[in-house]
Amino acid sequence: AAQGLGKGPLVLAAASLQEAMNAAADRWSALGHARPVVSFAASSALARQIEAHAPADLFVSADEDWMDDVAHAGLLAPRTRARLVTNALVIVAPAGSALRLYPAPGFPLARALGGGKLAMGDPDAVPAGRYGKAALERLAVWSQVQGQVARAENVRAALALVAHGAAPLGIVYATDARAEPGVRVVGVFPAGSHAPITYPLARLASSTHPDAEGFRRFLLSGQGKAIFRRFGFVAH
Amino acid sequence: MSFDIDIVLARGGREFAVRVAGGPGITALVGPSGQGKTSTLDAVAGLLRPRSGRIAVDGAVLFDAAGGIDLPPQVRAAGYVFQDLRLFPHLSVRDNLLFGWRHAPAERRTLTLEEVTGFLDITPLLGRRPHTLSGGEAQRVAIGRALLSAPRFLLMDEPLTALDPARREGVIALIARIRDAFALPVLLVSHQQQDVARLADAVVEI
Amino acid sequence: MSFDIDIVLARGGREFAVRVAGGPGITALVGPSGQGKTSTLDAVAGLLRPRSGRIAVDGAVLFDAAGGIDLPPQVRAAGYVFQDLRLFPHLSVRDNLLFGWRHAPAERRTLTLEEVTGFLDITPLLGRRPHTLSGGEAQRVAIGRALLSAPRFLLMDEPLTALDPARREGVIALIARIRDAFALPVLLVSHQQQDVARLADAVVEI
Amino acid sequence: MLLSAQEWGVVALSAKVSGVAILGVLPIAFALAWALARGRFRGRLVLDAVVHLPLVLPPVVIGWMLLVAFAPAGPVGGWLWRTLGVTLLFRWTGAALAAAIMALPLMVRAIRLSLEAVDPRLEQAARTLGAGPWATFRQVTLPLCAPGMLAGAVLGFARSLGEFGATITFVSNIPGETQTLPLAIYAALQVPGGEATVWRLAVVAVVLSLLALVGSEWLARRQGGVGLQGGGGAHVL
Amino acid sequence: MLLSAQEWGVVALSAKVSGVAILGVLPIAFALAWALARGRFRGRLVLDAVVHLPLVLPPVVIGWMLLVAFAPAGPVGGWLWRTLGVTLLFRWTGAALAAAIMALPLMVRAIRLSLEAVDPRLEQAARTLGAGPWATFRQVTLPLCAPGMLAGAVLGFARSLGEFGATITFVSNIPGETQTLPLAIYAALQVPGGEATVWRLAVVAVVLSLLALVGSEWLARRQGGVGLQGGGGAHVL
Ligand SMILES: Nc1ncnc2c1ncn2[C@@H]1O[C@H](COP(=O)(O)OP(=O)(O)OP(=O)(O)O)[C@@H](O)[C@H]1O
Ligand SMILES: Nc1ncnc2c1ncn2[C@@H]1O[C@H](COP(=O)(O)OP(=O)(O)OP(=O)(O)O)[C@@H](O)[C@H]1O
Ligand SMILES: [Mg+2]
Ligand SMILES: [Mg+2]
Repeated sequence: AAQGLGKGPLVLAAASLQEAMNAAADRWSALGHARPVVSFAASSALARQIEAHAPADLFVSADEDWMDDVAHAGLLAPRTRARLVTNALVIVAPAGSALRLYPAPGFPLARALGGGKLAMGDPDAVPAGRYGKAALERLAVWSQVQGQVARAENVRAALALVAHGAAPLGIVYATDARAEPGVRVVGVFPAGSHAPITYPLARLASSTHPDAEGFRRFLLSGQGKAIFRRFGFVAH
Repeated sequence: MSFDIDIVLARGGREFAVRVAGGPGITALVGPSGQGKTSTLDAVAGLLRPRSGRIAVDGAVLFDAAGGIDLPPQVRAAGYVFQDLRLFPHLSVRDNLLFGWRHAPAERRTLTLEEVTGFLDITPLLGRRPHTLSGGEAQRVAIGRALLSAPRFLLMDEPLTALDPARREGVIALIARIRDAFALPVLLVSHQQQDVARLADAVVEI
Repeated sequence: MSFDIDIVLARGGREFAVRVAGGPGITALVGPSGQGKTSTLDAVAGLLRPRSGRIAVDGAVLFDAAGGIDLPPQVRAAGYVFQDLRLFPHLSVRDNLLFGWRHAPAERRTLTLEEVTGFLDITPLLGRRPHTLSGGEAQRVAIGRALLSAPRFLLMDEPLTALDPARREGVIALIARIRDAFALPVLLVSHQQQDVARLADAVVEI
Repeated sequence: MLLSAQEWGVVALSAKVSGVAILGVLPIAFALAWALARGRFRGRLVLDAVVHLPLVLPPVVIGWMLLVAFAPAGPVGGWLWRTLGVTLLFRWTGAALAAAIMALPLMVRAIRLSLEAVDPRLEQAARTLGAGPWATFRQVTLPLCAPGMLAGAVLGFARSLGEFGATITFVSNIPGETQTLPLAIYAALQVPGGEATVWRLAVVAVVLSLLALVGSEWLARRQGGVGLQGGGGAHVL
Repeated sequence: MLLSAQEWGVVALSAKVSGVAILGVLPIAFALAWALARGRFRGRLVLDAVVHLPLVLPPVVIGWMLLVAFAPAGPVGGWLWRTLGVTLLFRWTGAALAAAIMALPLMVRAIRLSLEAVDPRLEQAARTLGAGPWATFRQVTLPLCAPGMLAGAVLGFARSLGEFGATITFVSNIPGETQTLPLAIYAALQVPGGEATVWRLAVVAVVLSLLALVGSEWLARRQGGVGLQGGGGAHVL
């Protein structure tokens, strides 16, 4: 289906993967293949497009829920779903901050906020927000800061709120915090405080591009995962 | 009989019964302000549907409530000089003058642009837009537009009001000539008794 | 001298030199179409700035190019009956009539709404919107609006064209009365020689 | 159709934010329309382009610009905070500001269109009748522009009701404070199976805008079609 | 300001998508404006509300509705595919459709405003001069509406240039096919340190809309202000 677009397979990928996925696509094309065409958007939008039978080859979601949704609709090629990478959740503050937080049960997040807002993805909508809320609940501080949460449209927007001093603290992915000069990581959530943050990958049942499976395997290969590690993702 | 009108008009909640049986030539319609002269002309042109009655011009029935006849305005081919002129603001004077001419069948076109603009003394205005015209200039353009539309009859609603005496003479002569040369029936509304006296073959009080 | 005008006007690329030295009372401005009569009235009202010259009415200087005087229109207090009427479409006839009256200082208000509408025979129209008026009705409303604005002088650009003979008589009598009762200078544009003859104390050819 | 108490709160907030935005921005839109329609100054085209900015740029970018400007450290936000002790960040007032800015170009255009159709001869007539420039403006120009103002207000209100990108970026999505209808709808859309909520809230938004439409039609009728229709925009005869 | 070849492609695509959208939707907008301004049918208000929908609902919802309707299994998409073998999904034509729909309400309002200002007496005059209803429409009504059409086209073009939410939801974000300027800006916003790119692309969008503005002013002037100004919307005298 995707050949009509001219070149490589069409990959629908969560927006937070943009840099890493582009780098992977470049590498793949350097290996002599047609460069995959990658469309970055919110996982929800991409999943709906797949469910509308839009012709695409691969889907990389920012959370398991939307991948499940697509799977339930019977739109994944059998036995092609795999975990591509995982991510970590961190607390950031504006770059000038000297704060240091150790997320543990009952840690003094409310005091650190000092009445300001806690910027994070919308806990009802954005995956990063859901993970963040789960972690704060697990650490029994959610009820203290609940009223101070500024729900952003996506992680990047939450990051911008902190970078511009609109919020003293924010919860974002480690990958996003890495390259933003306006913020500093002041705390890392222990892996056990939330469900694993995974980016599942699968080939779509409608995929017809001959390179699709090859690129999927490349992404999951050691070479592919190394690229993602370069951008701060965790991949084994 | 050129104009054979027997209608009841309704406008603004009032009713007007109008009866005109004009002879050949120019029929003047006179009467006090607000008594339905313009409304009558609108009805003859096909712009206002009478409540009831019948309108015929030169034997051709334009409207007949009983017979279910109501010709659309573009078929009636009235050469209507409106009391409020209604020049097209988006067109030059030339295009205003030729608007009706272009819609007329070639065989009915009896006058040329040059003749009409010459007679009406508006040749220098051809490239202008209507909103730049003086009152008398605009009125002459409106007359010219009606004459050039190859009309089957003329409806003239106070066509001379803004004209200076010399031009008034010219236009009166022109109207008389057209009536005679082409046997065109004319229904003229005017408050000026001397104009009516000079032009009209018949006078109808409304 | 009521009107003391000596100006050069520029409109549409042409220049008009206009000189009016009217006596007291009504000064008629006559001349062929397109020669600058309306433009002159616009200049006296303050709507068109002359190239050069001087305009005074009843000794008060309204414009003087050399002296750097150019009073804004609302201060000049002209009672201007426009050739194109210019009734306010968003206001009822009553509010049109009272528009100037409401802006006039109380001590200068000499006429009442009842007097004016009675004289002009427009009392039944007070609740109407301008676009529902006939030609003659609209013209009388425009005259009434100018009279009610407590003017220092009147500018009347063909104010009688759409009136039937009886109403014409009434308006002529009204204008004459106002001139006499309030010593109001009037500058009248008209193409009707008999109106000019009956009303004008002085005639200026343009 | 039944809404939860919380959803009713969202609806009320949306109506408040949009209403305040439109009423607040109407005079500004009028002033801009006036300058663009009547002004003959240098930089008119630049002003015109600036007015169109909120349309041309993706809303998120506008929200981001607002954030930068109104953040406590930003140029405007810092000043507001120091002098008035006010911040728009995370406040419904900020949502109203975002909505107003997004609605502005639509309102300016509609008003300008009406303004350009006003016959200057009527304004001249008012002047000769003793009305100064300001009275002429209020009693002639403004009422003759009513159709454009009304159209602009309806268009702007509708646009405000639908405003999402700039709002969430600028004031984020805080239930009870900045969570307007589109933000609630967006949240519902992000969750698998949230479609039913989306539909319910969408219908509410449509009903709200329908109310605004009905109100505007009623107002237009009450003015008796000041419009140019019939009145000819000019004068009778 | 230098753009990369790929960025030039984005700009060209944006111009194409917006241009096609506006030209394509103009007649439809005119027909709707006509029906709303002149029609006296039942359901006028409902039609009015439907026209406003793309403003009132968040763009993402509109995009989702388009997706559902134009999916191969959807009501419209299925029909298109079976009869014409065409799909809009993931195609620039789909982006143009989304842009057109988002621009529609703005265009309808502007045109309607102009249409309501057309003096029906001029149309009557045309009829007596031998022009049938269609000729009257083409030679009188349409040119007198030119200011509204132009304003609507400019407004719509600007709106199309900025369209993001409906587009990305409907046709995704495919470089070279559906990645218009706002989508490219979104992409840049997702990358740490992408602000410089955001600014660059934003400036390009503004320049594009400025070109449209200049073009429209030029057109308006060429028509010699057909506008109602001066012409009074009516008739001389
Ligand atoms: N749209 C309208 N609504 C209400 N009344 C109207 C409307 N149009 C005209 N009229 C009224 O109908 C009557 C007849 O109008 P018409 O224009 O036919 O008069 P007329 O004889 O031409 O007068 P005039 O000599 O003053 O031009 C007038 O009293 C006028 O006020
Ligand atoms: N806006 C304009 N642009 C160009 N020319 C104009 C404009 N307004 C008026 N004119 C021209 O200026 C001249 C004087 O116009 P004016 O209206 O003063 O004439 P007038 O003496 O009142 O004529 P009439 O008796 O026909 O009303 C006319 O030739 C007219 O065509
Ligand atoms: Mg009449
Ligand atoms: Mg004149």
